[in-house]
Amino acid sequence: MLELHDGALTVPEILARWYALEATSNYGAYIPFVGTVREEDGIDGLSFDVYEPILTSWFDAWGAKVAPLGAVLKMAHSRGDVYLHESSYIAAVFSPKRRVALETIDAFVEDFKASAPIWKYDLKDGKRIYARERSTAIAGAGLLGRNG
Amino acid sequence: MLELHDGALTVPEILARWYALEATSNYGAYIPFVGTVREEDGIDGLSFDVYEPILTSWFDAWGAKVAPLGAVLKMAHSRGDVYLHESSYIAAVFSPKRRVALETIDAFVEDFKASAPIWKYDLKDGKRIYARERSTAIAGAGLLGRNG
Amino acid sequence: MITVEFLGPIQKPVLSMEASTLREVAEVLKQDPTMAEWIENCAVAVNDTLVGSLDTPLKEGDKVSLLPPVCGG
Amino acid sequence: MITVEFLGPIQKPVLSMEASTLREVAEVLKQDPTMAEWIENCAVAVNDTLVGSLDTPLKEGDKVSLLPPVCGG
Repeated sequence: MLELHDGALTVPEILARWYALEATSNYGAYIPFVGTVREEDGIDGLSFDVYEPILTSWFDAWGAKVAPLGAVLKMAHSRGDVYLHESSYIAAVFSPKRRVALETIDAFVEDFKASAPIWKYDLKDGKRIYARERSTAIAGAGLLGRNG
Repeated sequence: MLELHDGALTVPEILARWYALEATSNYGAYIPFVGTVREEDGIDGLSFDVYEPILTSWFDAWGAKVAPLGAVLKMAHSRGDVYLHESSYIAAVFSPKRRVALETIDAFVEDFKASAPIWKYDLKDGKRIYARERSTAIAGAGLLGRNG
Repeated sequence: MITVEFLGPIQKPVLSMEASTLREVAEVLKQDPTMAEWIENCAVAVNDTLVGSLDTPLKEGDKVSLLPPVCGG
Repeated sequence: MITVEFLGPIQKPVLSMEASTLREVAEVLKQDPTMAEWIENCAVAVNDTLVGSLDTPLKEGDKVSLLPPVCGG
Protein backbone atom coordinates (compact mmCIF):
# COMPACT_ATOMS: atom_id res chain seq x y z
CA MET A 1 0.00 0.00 0.00
CA LEU A 2 1.41 3.32 -1.16
CA GLU A 3 -0.46 6.52 -0.33
CA LEU A 4 0.26 10.06 -1.43
CA HIS A 5 -1.37 12.86 0.52
CA ASP A 6 -1.58 16.56 -0.23
CA GLY A 7 0.15 18.33 2.67
CA ALA A 8 0.92 16.88 6.08
CA LEU A 9 0.10 13.30 7.06
CA THR A 10 -2.51 12.59 9.73
CA VAL A 11 -0.16 10.28 11.60
CA PRO A 12 -2.51 8.82 14.26
CA GLU A 13 -5.15 8.03 11.65
CA ILE A 14 -2.69 6.31 9.32
CA LEU A 15 -0.94 4.30 12.05
CA ALA A 16 -4.32 3.14 13.42
CA ARG A 17 -5.78 2.33 10.02
CA TRP A 18 -2.79 0.20 8.96
CA TYR A 19 -2.79 -1.58 12.32
CA ALA A 20 -6.51 -2.38 11.89
CA LEU A 21 -5.99 -3.52 8.30
CA GLU A 22 -3.54 -6.21 9.41
CA ALA A 23 -5.23 -6.95 12.73
CA THR A 24 -5.95 -10.57 11.88
CA SER A 25 -3.10 -11.25 9.45
CA ASN A 26 -1.10 -12.94 12.20
CA TYR A 27 1.90 -10.65 12.05
CA GLY A 28 3.90 -10.52 15.27
CA ALA A 29 5.71 -7.25 14.56
CA TYR A 30 4.58 -3.88 13.20
CA ILE A 31 7.19 -1.15 12.87
CA PRO A 32 6.22 2.23 11.47
CA PHE A 33 8.85 4.87 10.80
CA VAL A 34 7.45 8.40 11.02
CA GLY A 35 9.40 11.31 9.53
CA THR A 36 8.62 14.78 10.85
CA VAL A 37 9.75 18.21 9.66
CA ARG A 38 12.37 19.64 12.03
CA GLU A 39 12.94 23.28 12.79
CA GLU A 40 16.45 24.01 11.54
CA ASP A 41 18.24 26.61 9.42
CA GLY A 42 15.31 28.98 9.83
CA ILE A 43 12.97 27.08 7.51
CA ASP A 44 9.19 27.48 7.71
CA GLY A 45 8.66 23.97 6.39
CA LEU A 46 9.46 21.63 3.52
CA SER A 47 7.79 20.99 0.21
CA PHE A 48 7.87 17.84 -1.90
CA ASP A 49 7.53 16.90 -5.55
CA VAL A 50 6.74 13.21 -6.12
CA TYR A 51 7.02 11.34 -9.39
CA GLU A 52 4.42 8.71 -8.90
CA PRO A 53 5.02 6.21 -11.74
CA ILE A 54 8.61 5.42 -10.71
CA LEU A 55 7.80 5.68 -7.01
CA THR A 56 5.12 3.03 -7.53
CA SER A 57 7.41 0.66 -9.40
CA TRP A 58 10.16 1.16 -6.80
CA PHE A 59 7.68 0.45 -4.02
CA ASP A 60 6.26 -2.60 -5.80
CA ALA A 61 9.77 -4.00 -6.29
CA TRP A 62 10.33 -3.71 -2.54
CA GLY A 63 7.06 -5.49 -1.90
CA ALA A 64 8.20 -8.36 -4.11
CA LYS A 65 11.59 -8.45 -2.38
CA VAL A 66 10.19 -8.81 1.14
CA ALA A 67 7.23 -11.08 0.33
CA PRO A 68 9.37 -14.26 0.53
CA LEU A 69 10.30 -13.19 4.09
CA GLY A 70 6.59 -13.07 4.94
CA ALA A 71 6.70 -9.29 5.32
CA VAL A 72 4.54 -6.51 3.88
CA LEU A 73 5.36 -2.84 3.49
CA LYS A 74 3.16 0.24 3.58
CA MET A 75 4.12 3.79 2.86
CA ALA A 76 2.55 7.24 2.95
CA HIS A 77 4.19 10.46 1.75
CA SER A 78 3.21 14.07 1.40
CA ARG A 79 3.01 16.12 -1.78
CA GLY A 80 3.39 19.88 -1.55
CA ASP A 81 3.94 21.86 1.62
CA VAL A 82 4.49 20.42 5.08
CA TYR A 83 5.19 22.80 7.95
CA LEU A 84 7.36 22.56 11.08
CA HIS A 85 6.53 19.63 13.39
CA GLU A 86 4.17 18.13 10.82
CA SER A 87 4.96 14.72 9.35
CA SER A 88 5.60 14.02 5.68
CA TYR A 89 6.60 10.36 5.61
CA ILE A 90 5.51 7.07 7.13
CA ALA A 91 6.99 3.72 6.15
CA ALA A 92 5.84 0.58 7.91
CA VAL A 93 6.62 -3.10 7.89
CA PHE A 94 4.56 -5.98 9.20
CA SER A 95 6.14 -9.40 9.57
CA PRO A 96 5.71 -12.58 11.57
CA LYS A 97 9.04 -12.15 13.37
CA ARG A 98 10.90 -9.22 14.82
CA ARG A 99 14.32 -9.69 13.15
CA VAL A 100 12.83 -9.53 9.68
CA ALA A 101 10.80 -6.48 10.66
CA LEU A 102 13.76 -4.63 12.21
CA GLU A 103 16.08 -5.37 9.30
CA THR A 104 13.45 -4.59 6.68
CA ILE A 105 12.44 -1.19 8.05
CA ASP A 106 16.09 -0.14 8.19
CA ALA A 107 16.91 -1.27 4.65
CA PHE A 108 13.66 0.10 3.24
CA VAL A 109 14.03 3.56 4.79
CA GLU A 110 17.66 3.84 3.68
CA ASP A 111 16.86 2.80 0.12
CA PHE A 112 13.91 5.17 0.14
CA LYS A 113 16.29 8.02 0.96
CA ALA A 114 18.67 6.98 -1.81
CA SER A 115 16.27 5.98 -4.55
CA ALA A 116 12.67 7.16 -4.22
CA PRO A 117 11.84 9.83 -6.86
CA ILE A 118 10.86 12.58 -4.45
CA TRP A 119 12.39 16.03 -4.36
CA LYS A 120 12.59 18.18 -1.27
CA TYR A 121 12.51 21.96 -1.05
CA ASP A 122 13.03 24.26 1.90
CA LEU A 123 10.24 26.79 2.48
CA LYS A 124 12.00 29.95 3.59
CA ASP A 125 11.10 33.62 3.33
CA GLY A 126 8.21 32.79 1.01
CA LYS A 127 10.50 30.89 -1.39
CA ARG A 128 10.71 27.19 -2.32
CA ILE A 129 14.41 26.28 -2.51
CA TYR A 130 15.64 22.88 -3.77
CA ALA A 131 17.53 21.10 -0.96
CA ARG A 132 20.40 20.19 -3.25
CA GLU A 133 23.07 19.61 -0.58
CA ARG A 134 20.83 17.14 1.28
CA SER A 135 19.85 15.28 -1.90
CA THR A 136 21.36 12.06 -3.21
CA ALA A 137 21.99 11.19 -6.85
CA ILE A 138 20.11 8.01 -7.75
CA ALA A 139 22.33 4.95 -8.39
CA GLY A 140 23.41 5.08 -12.03
CA ALA A 141 23.09 8.86 -12.27
CA GLY A 142 25.41 10.69 -14.64
CA LEU A 143 24.65 8.39 -17.58
CA LEU A 144 24.02 11.32 -19.93
CA GLY A 145 27.49 12.75 -19.31
CA ARG A 146 29.36 9.57 -20.16
CA ASN A 147 31.64 9.60 -23.19
CA GLY A 148 31.46 6.77 -25.70
CA MET B 1 8.13 6.74 29.87
CA LEU B 2 7.41 3.18 30.90
CA GLU B 3 3.78 2.04 31.11
CA LEU B 4 2.40 -1.26 32.34
CA HIS B 5 -1.16 -2.11 31.35
CA ASP B 6 -3.42 -4.89 32.57
CA GLY B 7 -4.26 -6.99 29.52
CA ALA B 8 -3.88 -5.98 25.88
CA LEU B 9 -2.51 -2.61 24.80
CA THR B 10 -4.74 -0.08 23.04
CA VAL B 11 -2.22 0.41 20.25
CA PRO B 12 -3.80 3.33 18.33
CA GLU B 13 -4.31 5.30 21.54
CA ILE B 14 -0.74 4.77 22.73
CA LEU B 15 0.89 5.52 19.37
CA ALA B 16 -1.18 8.69 19.02
CA ARG B 17 -0.58 9.83 22.59
CA TRP B 18 3.20 9.43 22.36
CA TYR B 19 3.25 11.21 18.99
CA ALA B 20 1.28 14.11 20.49
CA LEU B 21 3.55 14.22 23.56
CA GLU B 22 6.61 14.86 21.41
CA ALA B 23 4.83 16.90 18.74
CA THR B 24 6.88 20.02 19.31
CA SER B 25 10.10 18.44 20.63
CA ASN B 26 11.69 18.79 17.18
CA TYR B 27 12.39 15.09 16.66
CA GLY B 28 12.68 14.11 13.01
CA ALA B 29 12.10 10.39 13.47
CA TYR B 30 9.60 8.39 15.52
CA ILE B 31 9.80 4.59 15.33
CA PRO B 32 7.42 2.47 17.37
CA PHE B 33 7.82 -1.30 17.46
CA VAL B 34 4.50 -3.07 18.12
CA GLY B 35 4.49 -6.71 19.24
CA THR B 36 1.31 -8.69 18.67
CA VAL B 37 0.30 -12.18 19.84
CA ARG B 38 0.48 -14.63 16.94
CA GLU B 39 -1.69 -17.66 16.45
CA GLU B 40 0.70 -20.62 16.60
CA ASP B 41 0.99 -23.98 18.35
CA GLY B 42 -2.71 -23.88 19.19
CA ILE B 43 -2.39 -21.24 21.88
CA ASP B 44 -5.34 -19.10 22.95
CA GLY B 45 -3.08 -16.25 23.96
CA LEU B 46 -0.10 -15.32 26.10
CA SER B 47 0.20 -14.17 29.67
CA PHE B 48 2.93 -12.07 31.25
CA ASP B 49 4.48 -11.58 34.66
CA VAL B 50 6.43 -8.36 35.04
CA TYR B 51 8.88 -7.50 37.80
CA GLU B 52 8.57 -3.76 37.83
CA PRO B 53 11.50 -2.59 40.02
CA ILE B 54 14.19 -4.14 37.82
CA LEU B 55 12.26 -3.36 34.63
CA THR B 56 12.24 0.29 35.65
CA SER B 57 15.95 0.41 36.40
CA TRP B 58 16.73 -1.42 33.12
CA PHE B 59 14.55 1.06 31.23
CA ASP B 60 16.06 4.08 32.99
CA ALA B 61 19.57 2.83 32.17
CA TRP B 62 18.59 2.70 28.49
CA GLY B 63 17.22 6.22 28.72
CA ALA B 64 20.55 7.43 30.09
CA LYS B 65 22.42 5.54 27.37
CA VAL B 66 20.54 7.13 24.45
CA ALA B 67 20.18 10.64 25.91
CA PRO B 68 23.64 11.72 24.65
CA LEU B 69 22.47 10.72 21.15
CA GLY B 70 19.52 13.10 21.52
CA ALA B 71 17.06 10.19 21.59
CA VAL B 72 14.25 9.30 23.98
CA LEU B 73 12.60 5.92 24.52
CA LYS B 74 9.07 4.99 25.52
CA MET B 75 7.72 1.57 26.31
CA ALA B 76 4.39 -0.03 27.14
CA HIS B 77 3.89 -3.67 28.15
CA SER B 78 1.00 -5.85 29.20
CA ARG B 79 0.58 -7.65 32.51
CA GLY B 80 -1.61 -10.74 32.61
CA ASP B 81 -3.50 -12.23 29.69
CA VAL B 82 -3.33 -11.06 26.08
CA TYR B 83 -5.26 -12.96 23.45
CA LEU B 84 -4.59 -13.78 19.81
CA HIS B 85 -4.04 -10.76 17.55
CA GLU B 86 -3.93 -8.43 20.52
CA SER B 87 -0.73 -6.50 21.26
CA SER B 88 1.34 -6.80 24.42
CA TYR B 89 4.39 -4.66 23.71
CA ILE B 90 5.23 -1.28 22.25
CA ALA B 91 8.71 0.20 22.30
CA ALA B 92 9.34 3.53 20.63
CA VAL B 93 12.23 5.84 19.95
CA PHE B 94 12.21 9.51 19.03
CA SER B 95 15.37 11.15 17.76
CA PRO B 96 16.44 14.11 15.66
CA LYS B 97 17.93 11.90 12.93
CA ARG B 98 16.91 8.62 11.34
CA ARG B 99 20.15 6.61 11.74
CA VAL B 100 20.12 7.02 15.50
CA ALA B 101 16.43 6.10 15.60
CA LEU B 102 16.84 2.98 13.44
CA GLU B 103 19.87 1.73 15.33
CA THR B 104 18.38 2.50 18.73
CA ILE B 105 15.07 0.72 18.17
CA ASP B 106 16.91 -2.40 16.99
CA ALA B 107 19.33 -2.49 19.92
CA PHE B 108 16.64 -1.64 22.45
CA VAL B 109 14.19 -4.31 21.29
CA GLU B 110 16.92 -6.96 21.20
CA ASP B 111 18.16 -6.10 24.67
CA PHE B 112 14.58 -6.02 25.89
CA LYS B 113 14.18 -9.61 24.70
CA ALA B 114 17.39 -10.67 26.40
CA SER B 115 17.21 -8.71 29.64
CA ALA B 116 13.84 -7.29 30.62
CA PRO B 117 12.41 -9.08 33.68
CA ILE B 118 9.20 -10.27 32.05
CA TRP B 119 8.04 -13.88 31.89
CA LYS B 120 5.82 -15.26 29.16
CA TYR B 121 3.29 -18.06 29.46
CA ASP B 122 1.23 -19.79 26.79
CA LEU B 123 -2.50 -19.87 27.45
CA LYS B 124 -3.63 -23.26 26.21
CA ASP B 125 -6.53 -25.52 27.18
CA GLY B 126 -7.26 -23.33 30.21
CA LYS B 127 -3.66 -23.63 31.48
CA ARG B 128 -0.88 -21.06 31.86
CA ILE B 129 2.37 -22.73 30.73
CA TYR B 130 5.78 -21.07 31.11
CA ALA B 131 7.33 -20.57 27.64
CA ARG B 132 10.65 -21.99 28.76
CA GLU B 133 12.04 -22.90 25.34
CA ARG B 134 11.46 -19.39 24.02
CA SER B 135 12.97 -17.74 27.09
CA THR B 136 16.50 -16.40 27.45
CA ALA B 137 18.68 -16.59 30.55
CA ILE B 138 19.66 -13.07 31.63
CA ALA B 139 23.36 -12.22 31.16
CA GLY B 140 25.21 -13.47 34.24
CA ALA B 141 22.65 -16.18 35.03
CA GLY B 142 23.91 -19.31 36.74
CA LEU B 143 25.76 -17.45 39.45
CA LEU B 144 24.22 -19.58 42.19
CA GLY B 145 25.54 -22.79 40.66
CA ARG B 146 29.15 -21.64 40.49
CA ASN B 147 31.67 -23.45 42.61
CA GLY B 148 34.11 -21.52 44.69
CA MET C 1 9.26 11.78 -32.04
CA ILE C 2 10.15 11.10 -28.44
CA THR C 3 9.61 13.37 -25.46
CA VAL C 4 12.06 14.34 -22.72
CA GLU C 5 10.68 15.45 -19.37
CA PHE C 6 12.56 17.05 -16.51
CA LEU C 7 11.46 16.09 -13.03
CA GLY C 8 11.56 17.86 -9.71
CA PRO C 9 13.71 20.95 -9.48
CA ILE C 10 14.76 21.10 -13.16
CA GLN C 11 12.74 24.06 -14.36
CA LYS C 12 12.40 23.12 -17.99
CA PRO C 13 9.37 22.34 -20.17
CA VAL C 14 8.98 19.00 -21.94
CA LEU C 15 11.11 18.66 -25.09
CA SER C 16 10.11 16.76 -28.22
CA MET C 17 12.80 15.48 -30.57
CA GLU C 18 13.75 12.81 -33.05
CA ALA C 19 16.07 10.21 -31.47
CA SER C 20 16.61 6.48 -31.91
CA THR C 21 18.91 5.96 -28.90
CA LEU C 22 19.45 7.65 -25.59
CA ARG C 23 22.89 8.69 -26.83
CA GLU C 24 21.27 11.05 -29.33
CA VAL C 25 19.22 12.61 -26.52
CA ALA C 26 22.38 13.03 -24.46
CA GLU C 27 24.13 14.82 -27.36
CA VAL C 28 21.29 17.33 -27.59
CA LEU C 29 21.10 17.96 -23.85
CA LYS C 30 24.87 18.41 -23.53
CA GLN C 31 24.60 21.40 -25.91
CA ASP C 32 22.08 23.08 -23.60
CA PRO C 33 23.81 25.39 -21.09
CA THR C 34 20.82 25.26 -18.72
CA MET C 35 21.41 21.50 -18.40
CA ALA C 36 25.06 21.78 -17.35
CA GLU C 37 24.29 21.47 -13.65
CA TRP C 38 22.12 18.38 -14.19
CA ILE C 39 23.90 16.19 -16.77
CA GLU C 40 26.29 14.62 -14.27
CA ASN C 41 23.81 13.94 -11.46
CA CYS C 42 20.59 12.87 -13.14
CA ALA C 43 19.35 9.33 -13.46
CA VAL C 44 17.41 8.52 -16.62
CA ALA C 45 14.23 6.55 -17.15
CA VAL C 46 12.67 5.43 -20.42
CA ASN C 47 8.92 4.95 -20.14
CA ASP C 48 9.25 5.10 -16.35
CA THR C 49 11.91 2.41 -16.07
CA LEU C 50 15.42 3.46 -15.00
CA VAL C 51 18.02 2.64 -17.65
CA GLY C 52 21.79 2.19 -17.45
CA SER C 53 23.06 2.47 -21.03
CA LEU C 54 23.30 5.24 -23.61
CA ASP C 55 22.63 2.54 -26.20
CA THR C 56 19.07 2.12 -24.94
CA PRO C 57 16.98 2.19 -28.13
CA LEU C 58 14.10 4.66 -28.41
CA LYS C 59 11.01 4.33 -30.56
CA GLU C 60 8.21 6.66 -31.64
CA GLY C 61 6.30 7.94 -28.59
CA ASP C 62 8.85 6.92 -25.96
CA LYS C 63 9.18 9.12 -22.87
CA VAL C 64 12.64 9.89 -21.47
CA SER C 65 12.66 11.27 -17.91
CA LEU C 66 15.53 12.96 -16.10
CA LEU C 67 15.60 12.43 -12.34
CA PRO C 68 17.81 14.81 -10.38
CA PRO C 69 19.16 13.96 -6.88
CA VAL C 70 16.35 12.92 -4.53
CA CYS C 71 15.51 13.50 -0.92
CA GLY C 72 12.22 12.08 0.23
CA GLY C 73 11.24 11.73 3.84
CA MET D 1 17.48 -12.02 58.39
CA ILE D 2 17.34 -11.58 54.62
CA THR D 3 14.56 -12.62 52.26
CA VAL D 4 14.79 -14.58 49.03
CA GLU D 5 12.04 -14.11 46.46
CA PHE D 6 11.43 -16.22 43.38
CA LEU D 7 10.16 -14.35 40.33
CA GLY D 8 8.01 -15.37 37.38
CA PRO D 9 7.50 -19.08 36.88
CA ILE D 10 9.31 -20.29 39.99
CA GLN D 11 6.38 -21.39 42.14
CA LYS D 12 7.90 -20.88 45.54
CA PRO D 13 6.98 -18.62 48.44
CA VAL D 14 9.40 -16.05 49.82
CA LEU D 15 12.12 -17.53 52.07
CA SER D 16 13.62 -15.86 55.10
CA MET D 17 17.08 -16.88 56.30
CA GLU D 18 20.23 -15.73 58.00
CA ALA D 19 23.03 -15.08 55.51
CA SER D 20 25.92 -12.62 55.29
CA THR D 21 26.90 -13.32 51.69
CA LEU D 22 25.15 -14.54 48.58
CA ARG D 23 27.31 -17.68 48.78
CA GLU D 24 25.45 -18.76 51.90
CA VAL D 25 22.12 -18.30 50.12
CA ALA D 26 23.42 -20.40 47.21
CA GLU D 27 24.45 -23.21 49.57
CA VAL D 28 20.91 -23.35 50.99
CA LEU D 29 19.17 -23.24 47.63
CA LYS D 30 21.43 -25.95 46.18
CA GLN D 31 20.12 -28.34 48.83
CA ASP D 32 16.52 -27.74 47.67
CA PRO D 33 15.43 -30.33 45.03
CA THR D 34 12.66 -28.01 43.73
CA MET D 35 15.39 -25.50 42.83
CA ALA D 36 17.43 -27.91 40.71
CA GLU D 37 15.91 -26.72 37.44
CA TRP D 38 16.54 -23.04 38.28
CA ILE D 39 20.00 -22.82 39.86
CA GLU D 40 21.88 -22.83 36.56
CA ASN D 41 19.68 -20.40 34.63
CA CYS D 42 18.63 -17.74 37.12
CA ALA D 43 20.12 -14.29 37.39
CA VAL D 44 20.30 -12.83 40.89
CA ALA D 45 19.48 -9.37 42.18
CA VAL D 46 20.15 -7.91 45.60
CA ASN D 47 17.75 -5.11 46.51
CA ASP D 48 16.66 -4.98 42.85
CA THR D 49 20.16 -4.60 41.42
CA LEU D 50 21.61 -7.50 39.42
CA VAL D 51 24.81 -8.85 40.96
CA GLY D 52 27.66 -10.90 39.53
CA SER D 53 29.51 -12.33 42.51
CA LEU D 54 28.77 -14.89 45.20
CA ASP D 55 30.84 -12.74 47.52
CA THR D 56 28.20 -10.02 47.42
CA PRO D 57 27.70 -9.11 51.11
CA LEU D 58 24.21 -9.20 52.60
CA LYS D 59 22.95 -7.25 55.55
CA GLU D 60 19.84 -7.35 57.70
CA GLY D 61 16.70 -6.75 55.62
CA ASP D 62 18.29 -7.30 52.21
CA LYS D 63 16.16 -8.80 49.47
CA VAL D 64 17.63 -11.41 47.13
CA SER D 65 15.61 -12.05 43.94
CA LEU D 66 15.99 -14.95 41.54
CA LEU D 67 15.18 -14.13 37.93
CA PRO D 68 14.58 -17.12 35.65
CA PRO D 69 14.94 -16.91 31.83
CA VAL D 70 12.88 -14.04 30.41
CA CYS D 71 10.75 -13.51 27.34
CA GLY D 72 8.96 -10.20 27.15
CA GLY D 73 7.35 -8.89 24.00
